[in-house]
Amino acid sequence: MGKPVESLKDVTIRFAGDSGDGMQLVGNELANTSALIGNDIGVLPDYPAEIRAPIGTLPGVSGYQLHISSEDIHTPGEKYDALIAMNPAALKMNIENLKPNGVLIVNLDSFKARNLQLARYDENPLENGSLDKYQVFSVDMTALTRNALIDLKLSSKVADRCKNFFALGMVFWLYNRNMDHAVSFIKTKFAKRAELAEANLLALKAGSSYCEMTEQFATSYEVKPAKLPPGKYRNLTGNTAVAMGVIAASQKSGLPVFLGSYPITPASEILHELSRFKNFGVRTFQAEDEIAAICSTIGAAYAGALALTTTSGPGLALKGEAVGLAVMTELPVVICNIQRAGPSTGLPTKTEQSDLMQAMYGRNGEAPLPVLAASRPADCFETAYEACRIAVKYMTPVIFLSDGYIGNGSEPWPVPRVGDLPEIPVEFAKDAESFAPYLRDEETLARPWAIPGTPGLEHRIGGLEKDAVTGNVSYSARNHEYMTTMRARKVEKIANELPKLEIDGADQGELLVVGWGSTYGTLKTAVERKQAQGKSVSRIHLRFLNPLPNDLGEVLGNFKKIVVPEINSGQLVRLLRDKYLVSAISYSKMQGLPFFSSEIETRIDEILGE
Amino acid sequence: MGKPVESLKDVTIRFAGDSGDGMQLVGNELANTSALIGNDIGVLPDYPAEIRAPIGTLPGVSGYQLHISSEDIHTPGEKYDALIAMNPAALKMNIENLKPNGVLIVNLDSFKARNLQLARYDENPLENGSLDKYQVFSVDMTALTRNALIDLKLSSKVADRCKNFFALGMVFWLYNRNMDHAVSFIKTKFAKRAELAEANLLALKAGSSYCEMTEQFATSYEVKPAKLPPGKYRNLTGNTAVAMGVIAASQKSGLPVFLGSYPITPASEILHELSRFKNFGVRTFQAEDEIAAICSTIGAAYAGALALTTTSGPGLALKGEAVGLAVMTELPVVICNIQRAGPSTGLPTKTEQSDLMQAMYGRNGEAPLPVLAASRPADCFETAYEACRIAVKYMTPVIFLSDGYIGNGSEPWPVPRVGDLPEIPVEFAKDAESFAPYLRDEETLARPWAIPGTPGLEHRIGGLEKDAVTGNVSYSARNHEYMTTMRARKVEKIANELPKLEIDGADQGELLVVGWGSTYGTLKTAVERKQAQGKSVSRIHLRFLNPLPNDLGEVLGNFKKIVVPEINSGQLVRLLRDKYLVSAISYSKMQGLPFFSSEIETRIDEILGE
Amino acid sequence: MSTLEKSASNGSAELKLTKKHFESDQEVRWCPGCGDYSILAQTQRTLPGLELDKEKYVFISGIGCSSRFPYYMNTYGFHTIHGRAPAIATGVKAVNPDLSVWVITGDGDSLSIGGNHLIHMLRRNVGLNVILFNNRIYGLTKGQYSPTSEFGKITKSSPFGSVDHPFNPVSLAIGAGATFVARTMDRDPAHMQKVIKTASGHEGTSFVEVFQNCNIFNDGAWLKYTEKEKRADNVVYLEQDKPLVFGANRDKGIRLDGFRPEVVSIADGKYGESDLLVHNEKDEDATYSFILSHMMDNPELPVPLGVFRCVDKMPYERALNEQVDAARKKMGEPDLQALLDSGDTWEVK
Amino acid sequence: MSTLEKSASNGSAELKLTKKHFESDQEVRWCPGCGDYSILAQTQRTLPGLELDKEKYVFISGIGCSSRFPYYMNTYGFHTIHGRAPAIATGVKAVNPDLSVWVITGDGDSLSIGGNHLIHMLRRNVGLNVILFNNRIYGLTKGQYSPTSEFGKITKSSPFGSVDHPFNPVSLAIGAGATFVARTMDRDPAHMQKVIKTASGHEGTSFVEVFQNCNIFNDGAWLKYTEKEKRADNVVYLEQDKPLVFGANRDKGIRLDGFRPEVVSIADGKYGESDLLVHNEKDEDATYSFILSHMMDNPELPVPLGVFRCVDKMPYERALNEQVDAARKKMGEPDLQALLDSGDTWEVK
Ligand SMILES: Cc1ncc(C[n+]2csc(CCOP(=O)(O)OP(=O)(O)O)c2C)c(N)n1
Ligand SMILES: Cc1ncc(C[n+]2csc(CCOP(=O)(O)OP(=O)(O)O)c2C)c(N)n1
Ligand code: SF4
Ligand code: SF4
Ligand SMILES: [Mg+2]
Ligand SMILES: [Mg+2]
Repeated sequence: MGKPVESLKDVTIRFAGDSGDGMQLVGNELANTSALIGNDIGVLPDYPAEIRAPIGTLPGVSGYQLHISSEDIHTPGEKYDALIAMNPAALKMNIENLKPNGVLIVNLDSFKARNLQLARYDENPLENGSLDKYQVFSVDMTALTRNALIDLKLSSKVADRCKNFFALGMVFWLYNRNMDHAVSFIKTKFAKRAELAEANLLALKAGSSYCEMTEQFATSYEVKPAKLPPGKYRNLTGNTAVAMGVIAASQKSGLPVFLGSYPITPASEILHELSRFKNFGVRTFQAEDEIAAICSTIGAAYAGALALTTTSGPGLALKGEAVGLAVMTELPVVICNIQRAGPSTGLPTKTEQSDLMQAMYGRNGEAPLPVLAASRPADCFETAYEACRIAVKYMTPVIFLSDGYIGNGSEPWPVPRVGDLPEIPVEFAKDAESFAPYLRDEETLARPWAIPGTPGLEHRIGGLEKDAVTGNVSYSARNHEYMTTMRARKVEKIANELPKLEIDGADQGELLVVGWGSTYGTLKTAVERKQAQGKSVSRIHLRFLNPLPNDLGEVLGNFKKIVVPEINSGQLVRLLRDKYLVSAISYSKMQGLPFFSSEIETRIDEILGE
Repeated sequence: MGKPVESLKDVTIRFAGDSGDGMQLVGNELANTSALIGNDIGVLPDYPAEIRAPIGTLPGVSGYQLHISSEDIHTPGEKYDALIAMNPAALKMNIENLKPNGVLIVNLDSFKARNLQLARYDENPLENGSLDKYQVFSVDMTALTRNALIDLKLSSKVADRCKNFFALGMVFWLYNRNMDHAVSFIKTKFAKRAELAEANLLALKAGSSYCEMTEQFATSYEVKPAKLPPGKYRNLTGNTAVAMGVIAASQKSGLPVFLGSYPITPASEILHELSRFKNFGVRTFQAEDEIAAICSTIGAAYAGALALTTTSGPGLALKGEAVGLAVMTELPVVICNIQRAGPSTGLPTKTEQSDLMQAMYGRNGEAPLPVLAASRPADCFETAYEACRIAVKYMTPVIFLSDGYIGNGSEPWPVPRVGDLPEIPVEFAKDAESFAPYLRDEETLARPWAIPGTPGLEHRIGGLEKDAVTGNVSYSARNHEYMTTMRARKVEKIANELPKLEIDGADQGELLVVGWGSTYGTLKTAVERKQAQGKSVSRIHLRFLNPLPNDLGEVLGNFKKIVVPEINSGQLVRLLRDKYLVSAISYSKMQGLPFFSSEIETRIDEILGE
Repeated sequence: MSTLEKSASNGSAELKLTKKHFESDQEVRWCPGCGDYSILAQTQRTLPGLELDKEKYVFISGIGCSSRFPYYMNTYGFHTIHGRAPAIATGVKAVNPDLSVWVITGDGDSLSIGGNHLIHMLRRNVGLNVILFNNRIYGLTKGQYSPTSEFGKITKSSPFGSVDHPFNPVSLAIGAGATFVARTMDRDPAHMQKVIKTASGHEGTSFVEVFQNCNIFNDGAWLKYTEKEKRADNVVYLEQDKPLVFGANRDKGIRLDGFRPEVVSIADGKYGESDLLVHNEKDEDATYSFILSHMMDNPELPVPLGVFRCVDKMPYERALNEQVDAARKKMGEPDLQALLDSGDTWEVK
Repeated sequence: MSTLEKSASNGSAELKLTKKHFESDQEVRWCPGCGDYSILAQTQRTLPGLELDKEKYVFISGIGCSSRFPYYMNTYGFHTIHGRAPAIATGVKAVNPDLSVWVITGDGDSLSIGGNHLIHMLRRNVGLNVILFNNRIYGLTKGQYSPTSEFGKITKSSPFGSVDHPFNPVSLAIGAGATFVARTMDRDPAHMQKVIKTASGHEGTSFVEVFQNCNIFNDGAWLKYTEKEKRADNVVYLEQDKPLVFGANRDKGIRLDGFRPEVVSIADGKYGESDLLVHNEKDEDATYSFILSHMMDNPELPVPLGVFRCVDKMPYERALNEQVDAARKKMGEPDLQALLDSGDTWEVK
């Protein structure tokens, strides 16, 4: 390694190739390696539509973007420092966001007439000077990989599949990453197919050696470990974090998990994850549709399980009627909605925050329930855990919101100690003497949880309005008004136990940025940059969208202006304007993409300048 | 008729009896007779739960309330001038609202131990002085009816079923109604069963003669015809009016009606009504569920029909996902939601306005659509017609809201002349040269309606985001933002053609009462009373809830205070506060019942006095 | 493994249960004369004879007149939403297989809006007992045609006659993979009790269709079978290993011509009992029960009552819970901290 | 009355249609090797041979890989929402019975979320042509088990094996009252074209199951039937009035033992063709087709391909529109003013 090593604060790398090129796999592996050596990371897997397109076409391009940093970061980066493009289509789709003078590594073999045509290039971009502002490295990856594997006597089809690891090897060299983790990863992943394990290992090493040997790269770079708070870390996606959070809540509460779910992008991974933990007593039921999914969940909650259902927007729409039943019967059901871009089928693999209003109001009648949103992949753990805790404490359905961006995205997660998790005490009703199905706990207004099988507590519940004590059907006008009020009050009561809002910045000033959900990282980055420039801007981020925190009104009142950036047409902003009569401004983006912090910064400047 | 006749401005009469006693039938007949002689009327049919309860019990009581007036009225009245109670349970459930000194007619035979017990009376109220403040007329109706029919040799079971007409006969006498209409009604109704026709006629006449002959009533009353605007009138319920409105829209537009529906209280009557008009080309499809109902409707709209679906709250919840598809494919579908008390199954036969938020937001993603609400039974015609017109003009799904109160309620309807109805011009796309599936009309932003079968216009649509011109699937970020904006803007554009708001009262002042939907009559009555007292209070009533009228902000701004009375926990008020940042006050009632104007008046006084 | 095994808990076991114990304090609110009363009574009469404590019973219904049923049973009860009872019951049974879970439903509830959940419950063979109150009408919403109403039926929503062909509920269930299918009727209490009892003992889904009269909106729909005088000639009672004999004088029987059932007289000597179809509810092959189910569609044949089919197949909740047990055995007791700490972790100092 | 009658309109009639005319300008986006390509190609090849103008075709799909199909057909197309295509198609056909309406669906789309609409379409016998792409997996959502996946199947959502028993789609359809049921496969283009053509000519609902390979998530699911070498021994082609003969040497046949099909050799002289089951898709009695449908569940029997059942029954849209016509005839042309003015009206002066 005789070449100079330059130290960088952070770097953003984008792998792009055909859907079949294994970009997600190697991107993810680089993320894990980087996390393991102590970098902070932010990732953005960027699949094409759910359907696989023909090889080499523009819609078939799959991308994986990774932000590696020596500091605490909150986003997967915007413009890339390096782009690895495995074919012309990948180049075309991604070159726009490569920084000037950025590193561009292309797989030269793929720049042939047919592929250029599929990518709708009239001429070869490697030859017409259009890439002059980048550091272009055209590498014959296919040939080099085949060459490296020659002894293994694999078919060229199989050998060619290894070129993603060749590319990864190059990147490892370029950014001075240690290959140990990747080596053991390959060994585990291909444990049952030794020849593939060996092939990929050879390819990986070949990529690295290629850089070492050739004069291609003048410099290599390194990104020092970030100064994260001490502790044990693990890299995980938001969807996995939800699964972990639910299992943790199950273990702490002593309730077995029941998941009723119907697959849907981008929520299916929670079902996949949870279905693996049968030894934790997790029962997963792949239902015939979303309605059966939530209904089985309601049944499971009724029978005493920690019951949840997972879905995305269109599925939540289907569940509306049944959510109302859970509200009426006051059963603890957690409804996880991993949002995607709508309306209708919309853009299923793209992210959006456009189901907040649906979560608040998407069912008949007055049917209020708590709504929580996770802010980052790792926060999915805590928020899902909290959703479970609130559901069983208050005997209420709860909607947990996340989205494709944080559901698929990953980041280092400080692994919690079990002992530090909040308790989730659960007591089923037992005493026939004192039991009445709707007699509420004075503090929480929760009704008792009396599960079938308990002697002496036989009772009937249902979706018709119930008497305030016995739970029998009641057509009384006064009772209906009372019960409607109690259902609302129970939800409002939760606000009493919410912690004081954390204000990032001064607690009064010119501008307050109010966020919720997956915009957390971007908003934090943008606001901190502006604060560093001495701007009077602060930021809060809401986990609870219903009820809103008790101190929110006061906090809002301390700022001259309020802006609410959302990946929708402005939904939280409506709730705030309605409730607090503050002239909060909506800043909305509806492109199926997260915000860039630059966009937020510009908007902050505009508002402050107005 | 030697007894004195006293003239009344208006009178409120309540028939109450067991579900099997035929109270709805005779109540309705009195309504029709009164309407025919030119009274203005307001009615409130008040069924028990959908299920029939055992005879004689409190939950089995069925009521029909009728307000007859010589003036223009807007409500079915509050306290009754006369109550006809066919059994103790009916008495118990209704006596509370009989005015002091009101006329109370009871069917004496039914006040036996068993019935008293079923009604939970410890002692006979006819005997313990508890009814002293009323004019009580205990009539042996059962015996008198049997007696009147003795020649017919009917079983006593059959004879007893006629006692409702005996009671009606009494009321006819008491209020000096002409019996001609009732006679012909009975003849038609029992055309196929001559002995029943005769029996009921005899009972009717016996009831009347009984009053004429006995000394029971010292006085009889009359209510002179109201001074309604000249024209042809007809008495009809809100649900029938919807059916008529849709057929009218069909005839004016030249589009055949397709209704896809699944029965549900209180919306089923629209399905029943429409299914009768096959000769108008109306096709009704009783679907397997609400999802199939709206989906078939979407298919019918796609194929070029005037397509609608009818339901109530829980059904609307089920339709959410499909409504999103209609938004995305921009097809004209009318969704009629006849609201009932929720959440969940709630109180299916009771009224509520609690689905406004669901109509606005009850589906995934950003999926805006026009929302209209009818204000009175007769207005259901015009509003349903308008919903159809808007749907086809703007190529958009439209939600039409009504509720159980006006859906079941009836009032005199000035029958419109077909020539006076607004035109509904429809042009299907034909020209293959200029056709693009999402090329919008500049004025309305509507896309073309190109129905299958048209040569040369073959194209594909669907729930994925579409390209702004071709309608092909598009994953472009910018296109998604553009299309999301266009879908919203199209709905907003409708506001440009809304008439100026009609302000009842001064156009500025202390207090503005803002209403929507079925509260119309009550709010009008209450506000006019307060105006008569010189209070500075005005009133507007919204038909369009989305988009809100362009001049609404200005109108709101001209009042110091704003109150929004709603039969829900405050839904429209949220939309107003959010949009206009006005501190509008919610006045909500959630008892499954309409407001009483006295309640509104009191609230107005309170607010003005604050 | 049977869900009906005696519970060892300190339940109501000592008590000798009677019909009274299964009557709740709620007033029964069906129309006088409604067939639902009989189904309720037979259920209340049958359960005390089964070996389970009262608190182990859960009655789950959808929406409809019939679905009010749980309110009247002094057991656990859940009156849910329209059509969804099978899905909700599946959740209950999956979590607690020891419960005896009953699904109460109507022809609209289970065959119209709830059709999908019904067929999926059947294919999964979830251990639920389904009682379908078939009155061939929507009772609660006051008389529209249902998926079992006859083609051409005139109702409130079909003034010119329905243009829908009806389902044959038993054929549908068999096509969906049902392991237990039976039929009984409101007007034959003893038979109904027997069927309910048999159904409760089946380990997978037991599906029982009950001919139920709605005397308000569809009076007499089943008169041909329920009237004492006509019953003998129009109904054939199924008994295991017995030939299909019927008729007031038990002089008629069902014989198969290929796979087409036909009525033959066993009085005139041409055919004897040995020529007749012998009932075998245990036949693994679903064809036999499918043939029986279609007898309903041929007005010349009597309608079979009793158990059409009763075969063993892994029930859903057993397979599910066996996986949990096996995983526990293989992977050991759950350790949450170990789970959280698993995967690639690193330490920041 | 047939929906396939030549339209008299000024359509594309003069043009001689070819496969090319049915190809849209959209890039086909299935995985290379996916069985969907063949189904698309056979459809595009078959339609030009039918007697209908191009604009009369409507392809309506739900959601799934398969449901992308309409984008590739240069006809009217509607890619709707998951499971709902039959309901949407019913609306189209009810309004315009002259259209040839096709429902394109997957095993998840039609048998999981869309199961209810499927069975109701079948019982109503709506004049739609259904092509069910059965790959026994959820393709689009990347590989979960579907309602046709085998018990015990290991997938992303069933790492310990699925505990669901699968549907037999053909049995389900027959149980629901299907009037036309057929099966073909992606790897037999000629057969598929024949089946598609036959299906399009049926007046009620035609239901066609296609064995389709998902080479990404469930590769080889149908290998036993699709591989040229194995096909002859594992598949029996159904032909009207022909005995069920199969085998590479056409030396085996299907005989009925009671109503249980069994394989017999017709080579060794013990049985001849006359002992075999003779195919009769016209059999009104559904039992015969039900027996065929269950051959799939017995690994010792070959799987039937071809038309199982094809019988006449009033289709929904015809009955519906006949009512409209009859009402028009009886009540005369609609007069809106008269309608509004009807009932009890009175005049205020
Ligand atoms: C989502 C929803 N749709 C519709 C209804 C209205 N509804 C209630 S019961 C019923 C049908 C009842 O028929 P059935 O299941 O046969 O029961 P029955 O009353 O005849 O016993 C309908 C359509 C409802 N309650 N909920
Ligand atoms: C309401 C809703 N739920 C779930 C999904 C996710 N989803 C899309 S396709 C699909 C299943 C596809 O399986 P199948 O119908 O067999 O089609 P294939 O992809 O195998 O052709 C699912 C679950 C969705 N799009 N919409
Ligand atoms: S309406 Fe019919 S089914 Fe319902 S309770 Fe009355 S008789 Fe029974
Ligand atoms: S995932 Fe399977 S079904 Fe879908 S396109 Fe690919 S091969 Fe075909
Ligand atoms: Mg019924
Ligand atoms: Mg599939």
